[in-house]
Amino acid sequence: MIYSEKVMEHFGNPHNVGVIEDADGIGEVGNPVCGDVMKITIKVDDDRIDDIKFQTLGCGAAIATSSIVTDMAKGMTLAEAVAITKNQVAEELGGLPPAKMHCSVLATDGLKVAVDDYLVKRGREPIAGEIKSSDPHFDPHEDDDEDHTH
Amino acid sequence: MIYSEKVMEHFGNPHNVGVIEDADGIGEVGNPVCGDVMKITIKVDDDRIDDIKFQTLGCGAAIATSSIVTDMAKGMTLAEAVAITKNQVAEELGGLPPAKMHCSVLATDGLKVAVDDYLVKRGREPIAGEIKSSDPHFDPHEDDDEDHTH
Amino acid sequence: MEHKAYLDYAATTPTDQRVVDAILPFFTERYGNANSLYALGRDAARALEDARERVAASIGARPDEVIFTSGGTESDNTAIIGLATAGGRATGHVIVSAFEHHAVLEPAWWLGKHGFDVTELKPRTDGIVHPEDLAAALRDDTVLVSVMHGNNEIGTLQPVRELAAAAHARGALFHTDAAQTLGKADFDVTELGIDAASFSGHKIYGPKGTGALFLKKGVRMAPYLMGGGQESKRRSGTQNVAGNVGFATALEIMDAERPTEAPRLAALRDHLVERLLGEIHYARLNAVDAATRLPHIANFVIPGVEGEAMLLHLDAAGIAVSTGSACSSGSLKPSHVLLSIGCPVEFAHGSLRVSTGRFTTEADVDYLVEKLVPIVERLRSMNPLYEKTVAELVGAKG
Amino acid sequence: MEHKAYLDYAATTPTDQRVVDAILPFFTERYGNANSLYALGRDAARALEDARERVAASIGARPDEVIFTSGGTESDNTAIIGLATAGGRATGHVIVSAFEHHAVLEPAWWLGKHGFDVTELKPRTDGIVHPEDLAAALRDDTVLVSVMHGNNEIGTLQPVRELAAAAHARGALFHTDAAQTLGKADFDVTELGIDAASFSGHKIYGPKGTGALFLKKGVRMAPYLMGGGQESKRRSGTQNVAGNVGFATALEIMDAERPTEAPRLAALRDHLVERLLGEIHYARLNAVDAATRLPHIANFVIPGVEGEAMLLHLDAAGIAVSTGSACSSGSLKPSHVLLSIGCPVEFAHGSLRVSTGRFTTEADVDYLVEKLVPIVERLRSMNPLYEKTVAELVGAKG
Ligand SMILES: Cc1ncc(COP(=O)(O)O)c(C=O)c1O
Ligand SMILES: Cc1ncc(COP(=O)(O)O)c(C=O)c1O
Repeated sequence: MIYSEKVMEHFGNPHNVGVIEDADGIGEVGNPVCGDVMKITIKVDDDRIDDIKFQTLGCGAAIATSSIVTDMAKGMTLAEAVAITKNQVAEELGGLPPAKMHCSVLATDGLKVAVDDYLVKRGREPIAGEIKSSDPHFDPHEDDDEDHTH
Repeated sequence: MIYSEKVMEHFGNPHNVGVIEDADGIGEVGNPVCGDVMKITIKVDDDRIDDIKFQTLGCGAAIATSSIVTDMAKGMTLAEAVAITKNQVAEELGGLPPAKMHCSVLATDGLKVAVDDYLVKRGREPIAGEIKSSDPHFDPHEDDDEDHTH
Repeated sequence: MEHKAYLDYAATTPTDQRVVDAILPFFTERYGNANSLYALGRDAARALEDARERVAASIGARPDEVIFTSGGTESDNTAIIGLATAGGRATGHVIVSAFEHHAVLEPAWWLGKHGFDVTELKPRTDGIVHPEDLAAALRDDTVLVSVMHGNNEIGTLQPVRELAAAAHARGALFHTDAAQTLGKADFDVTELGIDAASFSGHKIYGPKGTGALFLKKGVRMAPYLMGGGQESKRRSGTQNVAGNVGFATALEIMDAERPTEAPRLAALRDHLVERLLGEIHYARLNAVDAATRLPHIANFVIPGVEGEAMLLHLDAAGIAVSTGSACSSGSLKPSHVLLSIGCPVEFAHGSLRVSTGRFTTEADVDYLVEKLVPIVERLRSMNPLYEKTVAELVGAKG
Repeated sequence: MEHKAYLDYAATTPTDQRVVDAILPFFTERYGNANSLYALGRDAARALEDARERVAASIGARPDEVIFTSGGTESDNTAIIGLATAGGRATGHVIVSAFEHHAVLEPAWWLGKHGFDVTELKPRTDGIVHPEDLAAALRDDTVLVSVMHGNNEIGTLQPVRELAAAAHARGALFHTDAAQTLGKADFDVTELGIDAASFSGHKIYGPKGTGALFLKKGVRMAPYLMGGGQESKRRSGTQNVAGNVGFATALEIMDAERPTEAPRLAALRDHLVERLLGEIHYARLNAVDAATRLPHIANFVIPGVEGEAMLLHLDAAGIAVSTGSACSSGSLKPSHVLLSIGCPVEFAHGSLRVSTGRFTTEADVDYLVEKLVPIVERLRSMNPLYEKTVAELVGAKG
């Protein structure tokens, strides 16, 4: 399984790492038992994402997708941000190995949860819908071949 | 499967090849369907094998065992000749591959049939007993590994 | 001994020096495990996938349709058992031709002992499995048909495309053992319309212990070697990167040289047949009526001699050939291939397979005939039944 | 990047140059098929039998008890399925330890789906399968027990002799997967009293795609690869003479160097454990209580980091290690080995296996620790749950 150059770039030097202390919205998804946990904090201004930071415990793809999704979302309207799909994330990274596609779901999910958190805190209607934060949201892929330690 | 040097010597330059025209006894064993046929002709003098010749259609071991058994039998009494065992033949050749042990039976059988043929023709009792000439007389060996063409 | 002539290329081939050169870096430098994530592993994975793409390109397949194995035998075992038992299937009808290599026959027999019904379909005396005969043998419950592309003993090429179509018409999968044909005859999986095919590296100047299995995308197969899930879960075991690179390189050389090599070998074969039949009485070419045959294999029956004895005498003259006589097995059973095409048992014991290859010259072939003539004479003179045999042969002819 | 450190010898090893030298003649010169009768074939057969004798001598077996295979996976598959189903047996009880390699587990599961009853026996938290536990799991109908000699992830050495005795006391056969231990720990089949054992060439500086199976004389086993009947009918397929010679040569080198190499690697390991545990907070050595362990493997849990991320950062520093985290599989399942010894799932994701070998120096190990410390710090700083994790760890300690 080989990562694209873009994935390795974002993994090696992830953008927007950290926590916004006085965040307007917080999204936390994943589960340490699954090995992937992501926390996104956002600052919102005029329904646009003004600032965004993430923390991720996870594999190379999890970190890279977290990094790219924050890049993508920064400056977007909330509606645009929650519309980002896992395939767009993967595309932006020059592709992901099939077995890693679920990581891009983690990133988009984190973003959605943060946006809805912001909206709900403001007493508004959530727009992203319910995210089961511990659900890995993917079909175990048939075509991966790195199952075991040798 | 590798033949001993002695087998290869006898195979390459077999002793006592041919047919004694006015033979006293003739032994023909084997079967072309099995791939092994041996004919032994003997001259007998005073119940001793005075001369002996063979013809053999068969594999390297069949030819080598034919050759060595005629060497061994020459000069022996009839009783001694029919007492030659397949193991003695194999030993005399420095061993035979397990899958080839049946060939030494062919050679001793041929000799036995020739001796009995001589005795019966003289109105005497056969001493070797009945040989089923088409019976390969061996247990297909479990330990051979050259079954098939590659 | 002055001259040496290796004429058993169908048994195995030397590894081409260019293949060795391609392999070498993978021993001491590029030695990563292709399943490891770090640079050395990724490098190995890239080399492996590159080899896969090259094999796929040669046979007209997609890279993910190529599974690397340890050789023709493993590929055959995997295909026969894996296709028949895919998805947990435990019953059904399987057809294999009667002159398959034992690497196909034995797994078929295994299936026969484990719930499946197995038919051994006979080729005709021309050494060809005729599509009409397959059509007649197919049943509604036939799940798998396996007929080899080229026979390893008699060199006949089978009408695989028509056979596969016949199998498919009745809903059965079709596998072909192409160990003897890959690189030696045109082989395109799409054109042939097959579901699976077996290949062996050491028959094409690649390393021993290498091979591949073509498995058409979407065709279900139970993996045979199970474990770490390598080869997309279809064949476990740490991949032999060096060997697979060698296999791919060997195949590319075969493909590049075939346009000149195939006609060269066919001409050598025709020359051999003409000389040998001309100089050895009663000798016959097996499967003489075959419409299609491989360029590199000729199989003769030489009545009145036994194969191993002939082979050993030729060996003493520095000549390497093989014989279908299986006297060496202790079973006294002659070649099942020759018997399947109607060769009488007593003649099958005197068969001679000559197979040529990259380094064979006309001088080699001439040297064989030259040495063979007196050997046959000598062995016949030692055969107590030779006169009877000749009488029968002449009688049969008259 | 100045320094490079390959620290994944348990995954695979470079082929030793001396092994390559021993192999080379078999590609282009001594290329005969070991089953052919003529001189070139006999030469190959002699080389093959010589290799077999050398392997047999190393493990205290008879030459005819050694079967060459394509690797550890094939050996394991053959042993598990071949021993269980010998003589056509279709039912019975099979015990395998829960932390076997998948090359053993998968065939055991296959048996479980085909009429057999399979027990996965857990090791204790010390990473050892205790003979009392095996004794308790054995039944009157147990036909086969398989417990690996040395675990490939955590490096614990199993009491195979006692385990085999326990199995035999109840009439069961005993197989051990020695892929990780051959050449690295004492291994004598008679002393261990085992019926079968699996070996892999690429773990001992031999070529990938090579291996062997020890099968005790008189023990019945159904062959797994079927066909031409090579390896005394126990493993079909044209033998990889070059590879087998390489395997034997590699093993001889292991044996010759072990007296100095084993203590050297054990000292390196102890040095690594001390430094790593000293410099990385909360790091733990897995199976720390094991009474016996291999000299070349150390497995750590580093709470608060994920294995693959750690591995990729180390890779960027030129360091090759492995992780039990199987995030890469898409299954999100962490190492079954770590779970079997009671490692919590969330920590199993952060495991680090360091395995050393012939070319490892103390500088490599020091370099690893030096690079690892900031990587762990950085990853922990990116972990949204790290503070919570530490609180839990400290709580658990207190
Ligand atoms: C037609 C055919 N199938 C299968 C095989 C077996 O291949 P391998 O020797 O690579 O196991 C051979 C050669 O031995 C063969 O000629
Ligand atoms: C313990 C163990 N068994 C079996 C295997 C499989 O061996 P191979 O890679 O030769 O198929 C390995 C290594 O991958 C191993 O570590």
